[in-house]
Amino acid sequence: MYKHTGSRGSGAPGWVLQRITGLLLVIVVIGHYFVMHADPASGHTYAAVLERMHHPLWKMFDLTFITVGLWHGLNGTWGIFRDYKMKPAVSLTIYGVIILSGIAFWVLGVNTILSF
Amino acid sequence: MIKHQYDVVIIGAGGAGLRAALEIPEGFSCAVLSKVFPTRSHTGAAQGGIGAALGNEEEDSWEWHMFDTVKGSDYLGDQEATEIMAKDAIRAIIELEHMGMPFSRTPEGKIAQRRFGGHTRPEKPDDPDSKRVAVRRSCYSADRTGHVMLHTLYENCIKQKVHFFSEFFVTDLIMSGKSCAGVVAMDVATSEVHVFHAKAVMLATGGYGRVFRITSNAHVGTGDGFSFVYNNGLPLQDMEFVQFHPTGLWKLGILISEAARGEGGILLNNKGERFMERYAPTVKDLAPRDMVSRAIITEIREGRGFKGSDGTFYVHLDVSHLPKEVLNDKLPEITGFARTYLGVEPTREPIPVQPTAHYAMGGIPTTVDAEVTRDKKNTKVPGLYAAGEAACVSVHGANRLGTNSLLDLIVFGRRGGKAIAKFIKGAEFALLPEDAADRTLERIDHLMNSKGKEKVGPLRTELQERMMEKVGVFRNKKDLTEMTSEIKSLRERYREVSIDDKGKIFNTDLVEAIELGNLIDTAEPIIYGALVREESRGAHSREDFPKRDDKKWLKHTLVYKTDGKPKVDYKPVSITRFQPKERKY
Amino acid sequence: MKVTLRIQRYNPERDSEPYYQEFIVEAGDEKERILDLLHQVKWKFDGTLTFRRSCAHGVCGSDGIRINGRNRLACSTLLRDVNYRKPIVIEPLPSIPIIKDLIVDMSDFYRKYEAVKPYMVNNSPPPEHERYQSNDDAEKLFESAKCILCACCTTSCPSSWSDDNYIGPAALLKAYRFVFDTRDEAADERLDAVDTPDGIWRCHTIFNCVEACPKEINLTWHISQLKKRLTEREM
Amino acid sequence: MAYQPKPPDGWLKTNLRYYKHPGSWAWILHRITGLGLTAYIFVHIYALTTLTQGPKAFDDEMKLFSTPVFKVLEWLLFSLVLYHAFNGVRIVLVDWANGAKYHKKILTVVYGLGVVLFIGMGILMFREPIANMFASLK
Ligand SMILES: Cc1cc2nc3c(=O)[nH]c(=O)nc-3n(C[C@H](O)[C@H](O)[C@H](O)COP(=O)(O)OP(=O)(O)OC[C@H]3O[C@@H](n4cnc5c(N)ncnc54)[C@H](O)[C@@H]3O)c2cc1C
Ligand code: HEM
Ligand code: SF4
Ligand code: F3S
Ligand code: FES
Repeated sequence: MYKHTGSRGSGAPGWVLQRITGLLLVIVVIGHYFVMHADPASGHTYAAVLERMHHPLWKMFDLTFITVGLWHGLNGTWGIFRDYKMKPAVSLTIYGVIILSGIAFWVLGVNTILSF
Repeated sequence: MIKHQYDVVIIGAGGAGLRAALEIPEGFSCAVLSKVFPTRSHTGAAQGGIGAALGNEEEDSWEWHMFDTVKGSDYLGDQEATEIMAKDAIRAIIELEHMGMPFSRTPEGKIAQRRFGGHTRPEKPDDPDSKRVAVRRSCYSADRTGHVMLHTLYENCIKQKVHFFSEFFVTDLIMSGKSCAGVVAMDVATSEVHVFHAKAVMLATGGYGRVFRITSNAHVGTGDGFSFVYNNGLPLQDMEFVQFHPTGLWKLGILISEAARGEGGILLNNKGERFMERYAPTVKDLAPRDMVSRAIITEIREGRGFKGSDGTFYVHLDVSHLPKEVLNDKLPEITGFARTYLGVEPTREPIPVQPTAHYAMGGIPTTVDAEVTRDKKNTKVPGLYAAGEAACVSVHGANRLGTNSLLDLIVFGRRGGKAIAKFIKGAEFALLPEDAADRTLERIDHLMNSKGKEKVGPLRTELQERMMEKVGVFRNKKDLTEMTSEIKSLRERYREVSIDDKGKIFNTDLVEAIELGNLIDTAEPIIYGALVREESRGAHSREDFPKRDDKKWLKHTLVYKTDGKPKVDYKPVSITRFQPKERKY
Repeated sequence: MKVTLRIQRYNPERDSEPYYQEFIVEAGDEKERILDLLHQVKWKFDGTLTFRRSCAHGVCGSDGIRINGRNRLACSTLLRDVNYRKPIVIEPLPSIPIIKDLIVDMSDFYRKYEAVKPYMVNNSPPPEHERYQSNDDAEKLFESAKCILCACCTTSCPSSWSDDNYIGPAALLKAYRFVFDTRDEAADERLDAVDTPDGIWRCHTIFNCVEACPKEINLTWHISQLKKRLTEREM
Repeated sequence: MAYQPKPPDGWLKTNLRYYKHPGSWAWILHRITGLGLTAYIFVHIYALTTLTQGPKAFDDEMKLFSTPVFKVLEWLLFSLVLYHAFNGVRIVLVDWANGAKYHKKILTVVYGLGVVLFIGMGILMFREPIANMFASLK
């Protein structure tokens, strides 16, 4: 048997969360898309973005998007990697990269949103 | 050559072998050998059900069950054994249920039961002599009863950590003087020969359907167990009684369970007549198998069958009038077979059927505790046991009733297991002869090096076709006599068999060649038994002796192998409760 | 009617790599079983062709093989189920070690089956009669109890291809068979056995198993019931 | 055992060679789109950091993203989102709502709805060029 990287507990919470975040994302992502493209300006000019960003609800929306999206995407990615047999060192590295890059980009994104 | 020592070696992981294995107590070693992975054993093919007078659906009693079995056996079944089986049936089924077997259920949550051929009760329960009508006695799980039973038993063996040797092909028994000291087997994966030294050996190797061309039996049903016993100078009992099941799929022999008729299906000839009304006016299509098979062949012979594309004949089994739910819920598997293999839609069209070689009533003679006996005085062979289809207790006599075989497996498999458990506590290992494996090694060596011109496939087909023609549903002296010389010549030609595969790994070519030898060994006592028995009883129907003859023939036959013509001896039938009467339905 | 079989051959005593060999066989009509054609090859042309089989009508589970790229039983696949005008490609089950020709090493498959404790556990003293169970409860088990352990499903699952430790749909189905039996008392142990990194969560509802199952068992549905039961327990 | 069984082909080869029905395609696409979207989210977050560098930096960048090529790419990206989202819902239905019994029907709906929304989004995104096109026809 090879050793696993990651949680040794039940896989259930992660699995459920992946689905819940997915469902949340349906609303958030598609909503995001329509907002950005219903009026071409809204997503593509500094002024429009600025105006939206001053609204706390939109801030919340974007924060949710980043958090949920990153978690879902990276948990999903890790889920993919775990489907393949890897040497412990390889899997540990990948796991580390996923977690660190997740945190890094989350900080980056949050920083952008909160800078308004 | 690799040697093993086990207190118990069980050959065969069908219902009988597995049930016996469950009785071997902790602290004793037990090996179960099977030439196929356990759940691939033929018990898994059984469809219709397993009989017991639970009385869950309507009033029933073990005595009625016993009576039906004795009558079904055409009074050749030993009544002592039959009584044990009918009584123990109820406990045995409940036990299966407790082991986890998933049964179909009644609305109250009890095990559901349905009608089956030959199972009856007196119309007025208080008057045992009143007219008999069909009774719901067959416990079932849709039409996969054998499948779930086999799996349940195997699962319980895993739970008990029974030690299996899967894909080990047993080739011979080891006799040490008058007792059995073990078996010789070949590991199919490597062709390595193993010697299993044991205090007790049980043969649960199943039937020999593949002796015949049209059969419901698996390809591995090659009668190996019969051949081991026969070749070691021990007798085989009542081998002439071969059950032809009336409703095999035309050409293929795949079984359409009696459950189809139990649920209301009917047989029709080419005039659209429900011909069973003429042969068995009271129970009609639910008459016992031997009668229905004869009726079908008679209809065909008298020109009322259907002619198929290849010139062979069949009759129709019609279930199209049954409600869709019945077909889908109670008979899903067999309606599937008709669809898959013949392209017939049973909800609309009748299914073409013909009799198919199905079950061995005869076999290795045993006591009611599955101990193998060697003569008409029932002298036991120490250390050797047999159960299941390979054995002849005999509860089925001249004709087995549907659902009684699965029952036989778990009742006598268990009794055998218990008897072994008792035996091994006191017994020592019999001396293992030096030359135990020699016969096997020679046989393998001969086949691997033979340059003869005979091939397994064609030779086997020839045997199967001749047996079907001459030792089938109807028999007569002329055919049987011809067959005795046929079998001799087949045996000679078998010596000239060569095989293509000379390798060691998974040499199924070699396995099939050895199996062909076993088939020939098994066919011989069938032919000789049929030739000497000059009467018609149950499944054995002689055109030249169409009547049952209780004066001369209410006895079992025992056939022994000799260098020349096999020797035949006779054994009395145990009759306790029911005196022979004419068998009418 | 002539039909060409293109069979993957491999004899460990002779070959270092599997290769393909073509045989032209004679089929009566399009209702012939692939198994009968394989027998024809073995009995007429080449006795070294090696495969498992027993019942010949889809109830024993011996002869799971890959026919034209998908897992099926040789005995339940008729000519009319495949395109027989082109050579019919016959190979052993994928992603499982090959012993010889069409025979694969099933030991790992059986080990996973045993891992879910495939037997009923009920330590309360049994009643004198059967344990009652409603017909509805019984029928919940029937589909899963149909399984003949042919391995067509597990070896068709992409998750098993990428991770041979994945417990696989057949074992999960077996877990369902007992977890949902009202008479059983060991559901928790079985749920533990499947709730591992190589366990049930590696199932991504790909449905290859359902497509492959010769007994038409909807494995994915059964697995989904198990997942639900597990999440209810865990959360 | 005296011999070694032949190890099976690797996952990629097996995957390429095995028969594929709609369900297995759905999974392959879900995987690819999932990975694609995750990669995109990274790029997206990084690209938007220009917001912190003032209006000019951002608007310059947006000029690039407003070119027709990028617009079309964005539209195509939407197909990934749609596919992954709807198929994700299908997976959830399979997991939680007996969807395993009619997953193929759901799949048809998924594809159907996806195509409709994709075209709808296209019209929305390109309504100006489309309107212009029709105007020039007059
Ligand atoms: C299609 C069909 C339907 C049936 N339906 C019913 C029914 O509804 N009700 C009913 O009561 N009966 C039914 N029967 C009859 C019943 O199923 C069989 O008689 C019974 O299952 C035989 O069981 P067994 O344990 O004796 O042998 P099997 O189940 O045949 O098992 C034989 C075992 O012996 C092993 N073996 C054989 N030879 C060797 C060897 N040389 N070396 C090693 N191992 C060996 C095999 O591997 C196998 O494990 C049916 C039979 C058939 C064919
Ligand atoms: C829009 C709504 C979305 C829904 C409903 C959704 C749903 C799901 C679900 C249910 C899974 C689990 C699949 C499985 O376990 O087999 C999943 C996997 C995944 N998702 Fe999403 N998702 C959505 C959006 C996104 C987005 C925006 C991203 C990118 C950031 C993403 C990336 C992933 C990845 C990488 C996987 C792993 C794929 C796999 O396991 O094969 N998803 N998604
Ligand atoms: S679930 Fe179906 S495919 Fe899988 S092992 Fe059982 S019968 Fe075979
Ligand atoms: S193919 Fe595999 S991923 Fe799940 S649905 Fe079947 S087990
Ligand atoms: S030979 Fe039994 S399933 Fe095909």
